Amino acid sequence: MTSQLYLSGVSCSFDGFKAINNLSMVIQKGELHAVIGPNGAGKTTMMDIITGKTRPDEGEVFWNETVDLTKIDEAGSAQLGIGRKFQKPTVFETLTVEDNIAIALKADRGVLATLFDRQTKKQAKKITELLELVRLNDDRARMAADLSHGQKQWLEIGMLLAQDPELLLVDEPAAGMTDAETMRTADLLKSIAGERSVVVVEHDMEFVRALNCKVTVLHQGSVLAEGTLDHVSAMPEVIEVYLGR
Amino acid sequence: MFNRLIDRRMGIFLFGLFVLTVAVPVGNLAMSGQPVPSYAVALMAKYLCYALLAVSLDLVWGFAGILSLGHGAFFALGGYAMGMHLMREIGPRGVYGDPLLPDFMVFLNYDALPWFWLGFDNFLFAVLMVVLVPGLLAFVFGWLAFRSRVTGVYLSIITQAMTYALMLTFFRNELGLGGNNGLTDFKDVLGFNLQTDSTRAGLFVIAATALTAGLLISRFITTSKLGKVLVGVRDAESRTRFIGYRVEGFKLFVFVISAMMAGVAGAIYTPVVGIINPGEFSPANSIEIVIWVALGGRGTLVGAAIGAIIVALAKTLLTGWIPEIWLFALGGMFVLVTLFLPHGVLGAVENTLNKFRPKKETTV
Amino acid sequence: MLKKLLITIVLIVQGLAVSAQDFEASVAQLPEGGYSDRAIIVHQIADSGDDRAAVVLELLLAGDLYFHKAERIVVRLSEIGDDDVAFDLLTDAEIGIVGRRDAKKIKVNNGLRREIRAVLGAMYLQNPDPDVRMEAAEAVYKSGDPDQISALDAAIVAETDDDVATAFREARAVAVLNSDLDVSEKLAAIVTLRERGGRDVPGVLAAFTDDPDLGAAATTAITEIEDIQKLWNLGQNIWYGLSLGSVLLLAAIGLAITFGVMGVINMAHGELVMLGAYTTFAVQEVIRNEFPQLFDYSLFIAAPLAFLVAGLVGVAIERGVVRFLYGRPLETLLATWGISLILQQTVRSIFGPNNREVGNPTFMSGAFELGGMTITYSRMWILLFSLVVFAGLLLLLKRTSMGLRMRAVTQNRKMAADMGINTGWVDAMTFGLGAGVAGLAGVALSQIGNVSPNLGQGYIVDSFMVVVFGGAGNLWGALAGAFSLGIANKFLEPFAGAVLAKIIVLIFIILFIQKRPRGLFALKGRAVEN
Amino acid sequence: MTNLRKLSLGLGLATSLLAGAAAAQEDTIKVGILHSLSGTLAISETTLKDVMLMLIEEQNARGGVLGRMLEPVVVDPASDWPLFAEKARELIEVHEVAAVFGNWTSVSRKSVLPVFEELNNILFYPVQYEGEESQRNVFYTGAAPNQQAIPAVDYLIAEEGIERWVLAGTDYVYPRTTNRILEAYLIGLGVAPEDIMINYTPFGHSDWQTIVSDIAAFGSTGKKTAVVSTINGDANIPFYKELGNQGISAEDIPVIAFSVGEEELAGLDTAPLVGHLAAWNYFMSVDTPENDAFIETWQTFIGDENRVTNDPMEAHYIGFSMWVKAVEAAGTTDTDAVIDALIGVAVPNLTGGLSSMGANHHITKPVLVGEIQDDGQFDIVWETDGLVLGDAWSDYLPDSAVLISDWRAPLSCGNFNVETGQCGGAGE
Repeated sequence: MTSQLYLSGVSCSFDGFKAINNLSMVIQKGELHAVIGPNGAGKTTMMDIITGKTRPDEGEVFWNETVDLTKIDEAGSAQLGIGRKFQKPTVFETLTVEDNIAIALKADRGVLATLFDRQTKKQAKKITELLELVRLNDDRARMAADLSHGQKQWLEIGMLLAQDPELLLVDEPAAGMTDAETMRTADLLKSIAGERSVVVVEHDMEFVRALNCKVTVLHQGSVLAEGTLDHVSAMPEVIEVYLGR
Repeated sequence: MFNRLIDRRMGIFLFGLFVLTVAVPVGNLAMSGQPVPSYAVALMAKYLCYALLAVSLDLVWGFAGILSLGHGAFFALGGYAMGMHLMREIGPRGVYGDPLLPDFMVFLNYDALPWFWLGFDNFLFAVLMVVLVPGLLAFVFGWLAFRSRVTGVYLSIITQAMTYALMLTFFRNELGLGGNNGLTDFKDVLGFNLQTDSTRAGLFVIAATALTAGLLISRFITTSKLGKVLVGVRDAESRTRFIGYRVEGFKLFVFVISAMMAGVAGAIYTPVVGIINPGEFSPANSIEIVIWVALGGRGTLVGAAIGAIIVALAKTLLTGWIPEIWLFALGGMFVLVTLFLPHGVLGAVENTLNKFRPKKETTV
Repeated sequence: MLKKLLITIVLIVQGLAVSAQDFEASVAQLPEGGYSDRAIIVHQIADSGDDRAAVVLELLLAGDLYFHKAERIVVRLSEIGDDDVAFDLLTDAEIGIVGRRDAKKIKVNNGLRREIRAVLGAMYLQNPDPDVRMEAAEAVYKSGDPDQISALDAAIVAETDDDVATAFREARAVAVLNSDLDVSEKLAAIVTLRERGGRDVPGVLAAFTDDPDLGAAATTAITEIEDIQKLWNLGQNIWYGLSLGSVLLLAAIGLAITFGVMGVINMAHGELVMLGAYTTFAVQEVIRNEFPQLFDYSLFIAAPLAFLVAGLVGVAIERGVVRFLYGRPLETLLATWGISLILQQTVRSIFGPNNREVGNPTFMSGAFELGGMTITYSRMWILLFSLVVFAGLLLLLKRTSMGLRMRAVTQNRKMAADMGINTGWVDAMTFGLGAGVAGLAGVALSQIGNVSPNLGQGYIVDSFMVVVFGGAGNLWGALAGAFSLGIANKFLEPFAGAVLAKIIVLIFIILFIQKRPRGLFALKGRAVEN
Repeated sequence: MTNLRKLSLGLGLATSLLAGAAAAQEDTIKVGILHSLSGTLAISETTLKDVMLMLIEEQNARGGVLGRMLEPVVVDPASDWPLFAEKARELIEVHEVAAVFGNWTSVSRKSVLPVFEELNNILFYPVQYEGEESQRNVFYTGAAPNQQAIPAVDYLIAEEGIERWVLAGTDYVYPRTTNRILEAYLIGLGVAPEDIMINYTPFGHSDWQTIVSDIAAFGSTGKKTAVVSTINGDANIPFYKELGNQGISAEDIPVIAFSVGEEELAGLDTAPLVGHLAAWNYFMSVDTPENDAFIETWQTFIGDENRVTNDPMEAHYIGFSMWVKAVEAAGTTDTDAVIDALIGVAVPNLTGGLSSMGANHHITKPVLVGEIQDDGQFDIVWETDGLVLGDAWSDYLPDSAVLISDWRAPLSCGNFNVETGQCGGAGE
C-alpha cells in the first residue's frame, strides 16, 4: 500500500520564527487522519506547504511517492487532486450556489477550455447530486453571499467534493456549526474516507472523537504524538501542552 | 446562444444602437434639410468610441477586478497605429510635398522614414497593428504583473506609471511620432475624403458596429464559465487557485482582449477627431475612463457604454452652455453619483423600473 | 574685448586731465547716442574725479536718470507719494512732478551695467565698508581691467580685512594676465588664481593655454581645478537628488496618511497642496499691503494657516463624502476626482487662472557656496522643512494618544469602536491631518514652483508613485521612496536628460513592484485592497 | 430605458442646434472665441478670451459692424486638442459665427485646421509660433520666427557681444523649429557648433537645478554666453526662480525668452531677474498714446488697475480691427469676400505704427527687445527701425526655403515651390 502524502524533515520559518520544525508525517491512501494541536502549532502552515502556498526551507514533501510538491503552486496541487477547505468559509459570494459548484467541478482548467466550456448532461447531474448531498439544492439559484455561515461551510465542502480530489485537507470544518451539523459533517467525512484520503485539522475534541481515526498532535511545528485519540490524550506531554489548558 | 448573450438590458441597448446606426446616416445624408447635422454625426461617432473603450475597461475591472488606470495607453496606441497609416496615406499632399516623409519629419530634418513606420502604408498591416501593439503591451505588462501577483491599488498605480511613462515617451520629438503635436492633418482613409459627410457617416456606422461587436464579445466572455471564474477571482482569488485555476492566465487573457478592444476604439477615434497626440496617454484621461464605468454601472458592460456617453455628452453641452463654470457641474456630478447611485446610473434606473415591474430574474 | 579697446583709445584721445566742467559736460551728454557711446561717457565721468561721479553712476545703474524733455537736462526722478518728482542732477534743485510722457529714461542694458559696476568697483576699492570693498573686488575681478592694477596695489596695501585682501589679489591676478606685464608676474598670477579655484577660473585661464610662456602653467592649473570640481559635482548631484526627494516627500507624505494608512485613494490630494500654496499667496498679499515690514515672516504665518485651511477642507471632504465610501476605495477615487475638479475651478474663479506671485523671504533667496557646490537657501530650507514635517508626523502617530487611536482604527476599526474610540471622529482627524500636511507642502512648493490652479495636477502622479514605491501605509516607506527616487532621477538626468530620466525611473518602479508587490516597506495595518 | 437615453441624446443635440439656428436668425454678427478656460492652458488663454470680449464690447459701442451688433460666442475647449476641433465645428456649424479668434498652442491650431478648411471659415491665431504654415482660412497675427528669434539674436551679438549660446526649450514643435532656425543662422554667422548647447525639457518641468547649473558651467568658459529660452509658459516660473536663487545675474549670463511676457512675470518676484530679456512685438511699457488708451480700457474692463497687458493681446487687438476693417470693406461677412479683403488691410498697432496683413496671411510688426525690470515690466532696450513681415516659410530651413506663400489670385497658394514652380502638396 503506497502513501498518499509523505512529509519528511520539513522545516519552515517566517522571519526567525520556526512555524514548522523538522516535521515528518505520512498519510496513507484512503486514510482519515486528524491533526490537533494548540494555536501556532503549525497546522495551517503545514497545509500551506502541502498545497504549495508556502515553500518549506528544507525537507521533502511527496505526492504518491513520485511528485515533489515543493515545486508546485496552489493550482498545481489542486490539479493533482488535493482539495483544501479553509477555516473561514470562502465561497464566491457574487456567484449563485450552482455556479460555485459548477466552476469547482473537475474539468480541464485551461483558459480556452474554460472559455468554450459547455455544460454536459453528466456534469449537470453531478452538480445536482452534490447540491443534494450538501442540502443546498433548493438554494441553487441564490447568491452564495445570501447563505448562512453553516450553509457556506457546506457549500465549500460541496465545491471540495466537486473537484473529486484524492486528498482532502479540511481546516476546522465544525467551526460555526450546530452540534447536529457537526455530527453530519463527521459522518460525511467518514463516508468520504476510503475512496479518498482526508486530513482534518480540528480543535473540537467531540468532533475528533466522532471521527475516531488516527490522530497526530502537533506542537511547535513538529509531531508530539500519534495514535488513537484515547492513546494520545493519555500521554502526559500531550495533556501538558494541549488538553491541559 | 442568443439568449445567453442578449439579456433584457443588452437587447434594449443594442436595439437603440441599431436604430441610431440606421437613422443617423439617413438623417444626415438622405433626408432634406439634414435633420441630423454633420456636427452631431462626428460627435456621436466619438461618443461610441469612448463607449467601446469604457466597455473594454469594464471587462477587466467589472469582472476580473483589475482596475487599470492605464487603459488610455492601449486606446492611444491603437489610435497611433491608425494615425500612422493615415499619415502615410497623405503621401505627397503634405505642405512640403514630400512623397514619403510626413511634414513633421521634413522640418525635423529626417532623411528617411524610421523603421517602425515601414508597412504602415498598407491598411491591413495597420489594422493588424491596431490590435497587436496594444495586445502585446498588455501581454508583457500583464504577464509580469499577474505572475508576481501584483494586485489591487498597487496594480492600478503601476498601470498609471505605464501610461505616464508612455506619455512622456511620446512627447519626445526624437521618437519620430510627431512629439507634442502628434499625428494630424489627415486627408483621407482608404481613399475616402475625411472631410465629407458620407465618410463621417461611414465612420459612425463602423464605430457603432465595433461597439456592438465589443459588447457581444465581452458578453460572450463574461457569460462563459471563464467569466464565472473571473468573478471568482474578483471575489476570492486564493480560493480560485485552490480549486485549480491558474489565475494569472485568466487575468492575462481578459487583460489582453480588453487592451485590443481599447486599441480598436482608438483606431476608429483617430480618423473621427482627426488628430492623435500624447495627450491621450495622460493619466487623467485614463482616470476619466474609470469614471465613465463607475458612473454607468460597473460590471454591467452596457452601463459602462452608457456612462461614457453620458459624461462625453455632458462635457460637450456644458463646455458650450456654461464654459466658465462647467467643471463645477462635472465634478459635482461625479460626487453625487458616487454618493447616491452606488450601482451607477444603470443600476439606479433598473432598480426604479423593477419597483414598477413584476419581479423578473436578470442574470449578471 | 573690442569695445573695451575702443573705449581706452577714446580715453587716450580725450587726454587724462578731466576737470569739473568736463564732468558736467559728460553728464549732459548721457542722453545722447547708443549704449557704447554711453559706456565711454561713463568712463569720462569716472575719470573726472568729481566727487559727484559715484552718485551719478549709482543713479544711472539703478535706472533713475531721465532726460527732462522740457528743461532739456538730465534729472533724477524720485517717487514722492504716488507721483514722480524730478530733481536737477547737478544742482539737485527740484524741478517738479513729471508725468509718464515728460521725461525720457536714460537706458542701461546689461553690457552697460557691467561697465558701470567695473568703474564703480575701481572707485570703491578704498570704501570704508568691507562688504562694499568685497563687491568692488568682485566687479574688478570680472572686468579684469589692467588699468586697475595700480589702484588694486594701493588697495591691497591699505586693506585690513584678509578675505577682502585675497579678493583684491585675485582681481589683480586677472588684471595682470590681461596686462602687458612680464611673464614672472603672470605666472605668479596664475598661481594665485589656481589657489582661488572654483568654476570660473578655468574660464579665465583658458585664454592663455596656447601662450608660449604661460601655456603649461595655465593648463596644469585648469586640469587641477577641474579635477577638484569633478568631485564637487558628484556632491552637487547628491544634493540635487536630496532636494528633489524632499519635494517629492512633501508632496507624498500627506498621501502616505490618507491613502497609505486609511486606504482612501484621494485624487484631490494635489488640490489640497494647491490650497496650501494659495494660502501662502493670500497671506503675502495681506502682508504686502498692510505691514510690508513683516514680509520675511510671511511663511511662518502662512504655514500654520495653510495647515488649517487644507486640514479643514480635508475634514469637510471626509465628513461630507469619503466617510460614506469606506471599504469602497475605488468609489473614493471617483468622488475625490470630482472634488479635485471642483476645488480647481473654485480657486480659478476666486484667484483667476493666472500664476500668482509668491515671493521668497530674504532668508530663502540666494545661494551660498559650499566648496565647489552651490546650495540655494530655498532648497536647503525646504529639505529641512520636509524632514521636520516627517519627524513631527512620526512622533504624532507613534507617541501621542491621538496617533494611537488612529493606528488602532486603521488596523481594526471594529475592535477600536468596541473599545469606545469614536472611529468617525478619528477618521476625520486622520484625513484632516493628511490634508493639513498637504497644505504645508503647498507652502514649501510655492517657493520654488508656480502657484496656479493646475499646481496640484503636477504632483499627484508622482506622489502616488512615491507612496506605492515606498509601500503604502508606512511613513518610513514614503521617506525612503521619495529620496531614492529623487536621487535616482538626478543621477540619470546628466546622462539621459530630464525626460528620459523620468521615464527610466517610472519603468524601474513598474519592475520593482514585480519584485516587491507590496512596495519597499511591506504594508502593515489594514490592507489597501479593492 | 437605454433607447430613451439615445432619444434624449438626439434631442439634446437637436435642441442645441435649433437654438443655434434660431439665434443666427437674429440680426447680429456672431464672433467665435475659442480659448481654453480650464486645464493647463487656461493660465494664458483666459486673458485672451477677456480681451476679445472687451474689443467686441468696444466695437458695439461704436455701432457694431455693417450696422449690426457683434455677438461673442464663448466655448471652452478645456486644453484638450480633439475638443478644440469639436468646439470649432460647434462654433461654425451650430452658432454660424462669422469668424473665430482663438487657439494658443500649435497642436490646438493643427487640430482645428481641417475644420476651418472644410467649413470655410476664418481663424485669427494670436500667438508667436514656429511658422512653416500658411493656410487659406487662417490669419497669423502672432510672431513668426523671423519676427522674434532672429532679431533677438542679432541684438545679443551686437550689444552684448555674445559668443556662446544655450538654446533651451520645452520639447515641442515651436522650440524645436525655432532652435533649428537659430542654429542654422548662428552657424551661418560663424559660431562654432561646440559653442551652441541645445537642451529640451518636458512640459511643466519643475526641477531646474541640474539644467541651470549646467548652463552656469557652460557659461564659465570665458566666452560671453547667453541663453535663448523657448521654454513654455508653466515651466518658466520655476526656471527663473532657480536662476535667481543660483545667483545667475543677467550681467553674467543673460536669458532672452520668446514665451515670457508680462503675464508670466506677474507670477514672479522679478527683482533677481532684472536685465534678463524678452523679444516681442509689443510690451506693456511701450510709450504711445494708443497703448496708454488700450491699457486704460483693459484695466477698467477687467476691473483691476494692476492687470497687465501682453503681446498676444495686442495680436488680437490688431487681428480684430483688421477683421472689422475687412468686413466693412467687403460689405459682407461672407468668408471668401472677407479673406480677400483682409490681404493688404492696414490698421494701427499699439506700438505707434501701421500693421498690415501680408499676402501670406502674416502681418507686419516691429520687433522689440526688452529687459525685465524689478516692477515686472520690460524696459525696451532695442527695436527694429521699420516693421518686419512675418515669414511663413523660414529661409534657414532647406525644405521651406524654397516655399513661398501668396494667397492673392492668380497664385493663391500657401506653399508655392519656387523651384518646381508649382503649388506644393496641400494647396488646393
